[in-house]
Amino acid sequence: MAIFVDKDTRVVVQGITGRDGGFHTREMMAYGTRVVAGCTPGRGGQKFEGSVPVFDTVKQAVQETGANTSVIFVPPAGAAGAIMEAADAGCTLIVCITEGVPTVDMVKAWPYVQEKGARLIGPNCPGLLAPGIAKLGILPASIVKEGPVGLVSRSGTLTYEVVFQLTAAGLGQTTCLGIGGDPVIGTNFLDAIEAFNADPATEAFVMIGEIGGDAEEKAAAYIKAHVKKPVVSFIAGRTAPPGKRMGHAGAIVSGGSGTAAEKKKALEAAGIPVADRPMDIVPKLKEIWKR
Amino acid sequence: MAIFVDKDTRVVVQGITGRDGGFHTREMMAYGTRVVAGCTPGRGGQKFEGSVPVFDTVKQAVQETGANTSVIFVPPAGAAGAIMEAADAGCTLIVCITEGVPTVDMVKAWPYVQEKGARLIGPNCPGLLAPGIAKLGILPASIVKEGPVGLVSRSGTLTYEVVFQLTAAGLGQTTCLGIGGDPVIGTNFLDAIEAFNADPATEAFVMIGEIGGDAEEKAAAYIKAHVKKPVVSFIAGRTAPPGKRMGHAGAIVSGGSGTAAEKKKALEAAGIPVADRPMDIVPKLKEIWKR
Amino acid sequence: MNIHEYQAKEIFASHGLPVPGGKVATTVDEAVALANGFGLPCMVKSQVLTGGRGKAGGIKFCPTIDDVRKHAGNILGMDIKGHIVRKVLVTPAVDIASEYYVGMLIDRNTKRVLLMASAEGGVEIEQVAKENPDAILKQSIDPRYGLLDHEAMDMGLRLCPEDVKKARQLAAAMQKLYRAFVEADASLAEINPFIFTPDGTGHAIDAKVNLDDNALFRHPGYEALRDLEAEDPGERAAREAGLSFVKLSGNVGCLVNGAGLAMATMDLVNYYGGQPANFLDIGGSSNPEKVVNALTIILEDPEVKAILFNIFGGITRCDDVANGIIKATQMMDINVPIVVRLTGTNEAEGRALLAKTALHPAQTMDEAVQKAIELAGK
Amino acid sequence: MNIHEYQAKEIFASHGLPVPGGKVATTVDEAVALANGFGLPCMVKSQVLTGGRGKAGGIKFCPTIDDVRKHAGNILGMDIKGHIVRKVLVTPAVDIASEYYVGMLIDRNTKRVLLMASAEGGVEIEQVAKENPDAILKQSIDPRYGLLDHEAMDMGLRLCPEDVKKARQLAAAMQKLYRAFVEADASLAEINPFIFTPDGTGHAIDAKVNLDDNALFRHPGYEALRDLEAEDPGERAAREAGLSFVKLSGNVGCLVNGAGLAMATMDLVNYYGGQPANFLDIGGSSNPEKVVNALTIILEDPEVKAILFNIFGGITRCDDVANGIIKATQMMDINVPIVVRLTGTNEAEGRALLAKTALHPAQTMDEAVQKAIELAGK
Repeated sequence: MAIFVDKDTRVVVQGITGRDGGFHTREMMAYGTRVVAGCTPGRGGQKFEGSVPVFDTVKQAVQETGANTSVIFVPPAGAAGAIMEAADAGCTLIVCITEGVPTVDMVKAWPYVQEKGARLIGPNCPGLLAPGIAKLGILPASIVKEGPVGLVSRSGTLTYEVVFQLTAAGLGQTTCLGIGGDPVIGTNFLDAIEAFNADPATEAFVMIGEIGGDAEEKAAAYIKAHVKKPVVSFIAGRTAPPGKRMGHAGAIVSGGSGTAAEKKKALEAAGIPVADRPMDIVPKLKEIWKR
Repeated sequence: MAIFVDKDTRVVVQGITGRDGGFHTREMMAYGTRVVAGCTPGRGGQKFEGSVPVFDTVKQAVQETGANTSVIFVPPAGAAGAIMEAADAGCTLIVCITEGVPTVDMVKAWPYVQEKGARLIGPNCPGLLAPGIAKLGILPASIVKEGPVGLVSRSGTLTYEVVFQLTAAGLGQTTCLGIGGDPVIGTNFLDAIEAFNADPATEAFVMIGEIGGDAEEKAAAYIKAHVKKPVVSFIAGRTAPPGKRMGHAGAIVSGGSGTAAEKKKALEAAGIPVADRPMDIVPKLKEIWKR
Repeated sequence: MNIHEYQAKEIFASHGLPVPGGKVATTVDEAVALANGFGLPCMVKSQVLTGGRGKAGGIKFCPTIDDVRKHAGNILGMDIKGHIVRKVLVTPAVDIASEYYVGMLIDRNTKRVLLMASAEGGVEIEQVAKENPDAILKQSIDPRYGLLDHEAMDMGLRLCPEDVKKARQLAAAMQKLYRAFVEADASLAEINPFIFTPDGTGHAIDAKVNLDDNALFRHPGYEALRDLEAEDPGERAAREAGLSFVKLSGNVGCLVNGAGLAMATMDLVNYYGGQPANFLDIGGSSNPEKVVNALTIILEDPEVKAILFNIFGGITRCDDVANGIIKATQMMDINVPIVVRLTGTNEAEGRALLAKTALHPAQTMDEAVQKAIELAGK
Repeated sequence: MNIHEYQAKEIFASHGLPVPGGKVATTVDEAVALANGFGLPCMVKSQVLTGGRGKAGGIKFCPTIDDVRKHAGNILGMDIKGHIVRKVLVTPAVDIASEYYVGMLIDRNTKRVLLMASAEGGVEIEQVAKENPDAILKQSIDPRYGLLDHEAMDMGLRLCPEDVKKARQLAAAMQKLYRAFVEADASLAEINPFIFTPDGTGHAIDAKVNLDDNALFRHPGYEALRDLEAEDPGERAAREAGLSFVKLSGNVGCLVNGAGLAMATMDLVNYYGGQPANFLDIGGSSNPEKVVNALTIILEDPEVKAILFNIFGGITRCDDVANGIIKATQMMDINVPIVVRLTGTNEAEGRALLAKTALHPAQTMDEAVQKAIELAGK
């Protein structure tokens, strides 16, 4: 079991003929993900890797192949449009990997995605990897392992670092989910935590936050009120100077709020251990998790 | 019984301090309509006619007086905004009398009204008069009479003419409804006919159409399929030249469609008698109506 | 309000649509000077507010300056369906490899703007709609989101499946046309045809825009687009007086309060074998000045042999209306018979006032119409 | 991207917001000439990308030309929180009867633009938020409809219940600010204060706009708004090289792939008692040129005593990354120790390559960080 995906996940890749889209589609297929279609306007009728049909529009891809999930690798200028196209075509899960999407575009796309009833992950995220089930995005398959731990993170490689440590410690994962580092993202910590809490296969989970916004504080309040499963957290950016964007568009301490210290305080007040170092996450999890 | 209104209808008049708004509010009150509030920005705290409190916003009016219905007399530039304000404040029935509202404004306001769950009548309409219950708008109270006939019309004075003849023939009305002559209106023939069909007090009804659009054709198809009550129709504009707007923004034969002849044909094909002259409406109704 | 092709193209150009250069000439010499400026070949296109200009010989391709001189000379002053050509648009000619129709209008049923497009460009869309309705693609535009990238691109690809670059140009043109439609408060906007040259570049080579009269108040500049010369003098005077008036060809002048009742009155004149001279809605007021304006406009028409007032006094009282009509007729020198039908509030008082005048009173619409036809025939 | 007050005002003015005239001077003589042009009294306002200019003496009221000369002289070259004043805005002074705050930002929770306004204008909104949060009115803006008339008017009336004309001006300003925000792709837009003069006319007398870096590609003109002089040279070089870099004050230069891991690396340096010299995300590539650029930027800082690579090879293979680092270091003349931590795909191969070089390998983040701190301290 996993969150958001299952064995019926049928993927259309938007931007499959691009360099990154093509590379990661091969990786997804190599992991066994059912990539049933690609979409690039003007490339309709071609085959990707000799087997995956490419369509001009997502609507065609959905109609012809029964795709229900889109993974998006299109350039930033068209990314929000691609999200809306996927939602309009009936995809119920949309994972947007694209980095650098204008925020105003996401503000416009969000109510559309909601009206169409789709779940959006990202943009500017590594996507999701449910070991043994499906890989949607760019998370490296080599570091994951099937198991009972859920992981949700605003980051990319920091997530890999933590997954690597979990796997090394023998703690496999139900789903590793990168929700992205932009100010406006689809699925947020709260949504992911609700899903992990409801997923019977997930016995414990890890939340990797960072500076900016108050999503971690909101998650803490939710966990305190609703979650009985063991949770450990880590917050990146304790030493980030205020007013500076730390790579991710959303990672910024502004007007004195969104600091790592505030987040740590809120999490600890909710009874969630916060690791000081990435290497402390696994030990802390083992400490509170009576298996 | 009537459609769209009942004894719980509590009215806020937007634009109550204007000349037309004030005049017709007095007329509505004289008929016994429960006008509980007025709204004109900057006039909050005043009293209309010494008794009706005026508020700056519809939200305040609704909160303070329990108004659930708005009648709008504001100038065209602000009319669509006033409709949205009323819908946002929780009014479930909004009657917009204002003539000359830009169509693009109505196109924008419509989904908003729908999302808020309100019913809109108009704009550019005389409103509705349910004899013995309430008068919302500018239909003259002197010509109506309580009774079993429903009347719906795109016109103003032509409606009065027909109501006058019904009343003179002893046929009182459940509700007289003017839906307005603009291309984009809230409640249309179909909505009104559904309501008349469902209203136990309405035993028969009259539909007064005119050139432009295909609302009469759509209504005809609905009546044929769903309505057992006697219906008579009249269509104005048989002699209107094509391409010319006949007063109402929506009354225009364009590209050869929207003609009175087409509408008459569709109505008659659905078994609905179409009167050639306004004075033929009452006799035709009596002819098919076995009371 | 209908505007000319060259004016519609100015609106399109301001929204980034690819419109070929062009300027308007009112004389042959101006047209020749413009053609010399733009270079040859060029088009000379009559600017009249009606369709079918091409069929009528009002649009000509000019490979030489002599052609410009000849065709501009023929076209200026030409009568196209009753419209006299007073201006020609001189515009560079482009080679046409393919033609498309792209148009938008208000869809009453969805209460939205409807985009229509067809690969059968250059012919009237009504004709395509009749002969080959499946050739017209449609997209209803949600006003909350506008025409979305994928909606426009889907249309573009369906119109032009073999060439994604052309599909993109069509999609971009549709999105720009939508912005132009909304921002200009149009009720209709058409590019017919949108063409591609052999090198694959798209151009909007013809343009039609109708503007929403109700929205002119927020576009003060658009009043200058009105072609006063092309307007019927009566309709112009009525518009300036705030009256809703349409000129017809009969002899019974009609003054009615309310548009629906005014149409029904015309229809009834026709029903009884008469010919209405006009549609006129004088509105709800009993203001004598408005009645004077309305009568002046109607009496400008020498065909009018009788005048018919059909007034339903609802909120307005009939005695007030009667006084307004009496005052107005006293202020003027009128030598056609006037029939007045007044019904509604204070009907008896109104008729009593009329009884003291030379006006012919009537009680019902039918009586009034029959009387007016009879008087017009004398 | 942060822009100056005068640039923000240009954006505001183009959206119809009532901004007083004003121009920028870089010398005292220019300031005097501008003041003579605008007339007295006027304001001389430092243009630096930080708040608190008033408190620092960077904004002065000038009743006379002598004042302009004196204050412009003092302000030009002034250091405000580390920002050197190179430009002053000279703008007519207006009498202030009342002041309001109006601002918009992206609300991550609602995923919408949030309008905030307060009758406590002229002070920093963060201060109001702390001391008197109820004084801040908020309106979440539905992007499908924009800021609606009644929403803006409701805010205007709550800010200014005693004067509907002022409420209307505030409402109009909010609606224009929203259009400016969306069309300019802002991430923050503030008018602080929006003032009324004693005669009741509203003016946006201060302006702050942050632009969304992700959207600069569709505003080619905005690149010219960037104040290159105000930018840290390293951050500027990094931006031009497509790298995400923030200068800090420590001595351990950090090169990390991924923003989250880069922050975590900085934090770990700090945890072990060291001081990171920077934040730098070199991204997922193993391109030696990118590594050269990154190293060049870091080594410009004379404080840097050791360099720490922390690379998690996920999709990118560690041997590729190692080769990239080796090539880059060979192309340069580097005399500080370099610690390289490589983990992930092909980790062993990567470390084998490094073993043949003078680079200090490390297996875990903790080991690498501790080693880098130790080497920096030598």
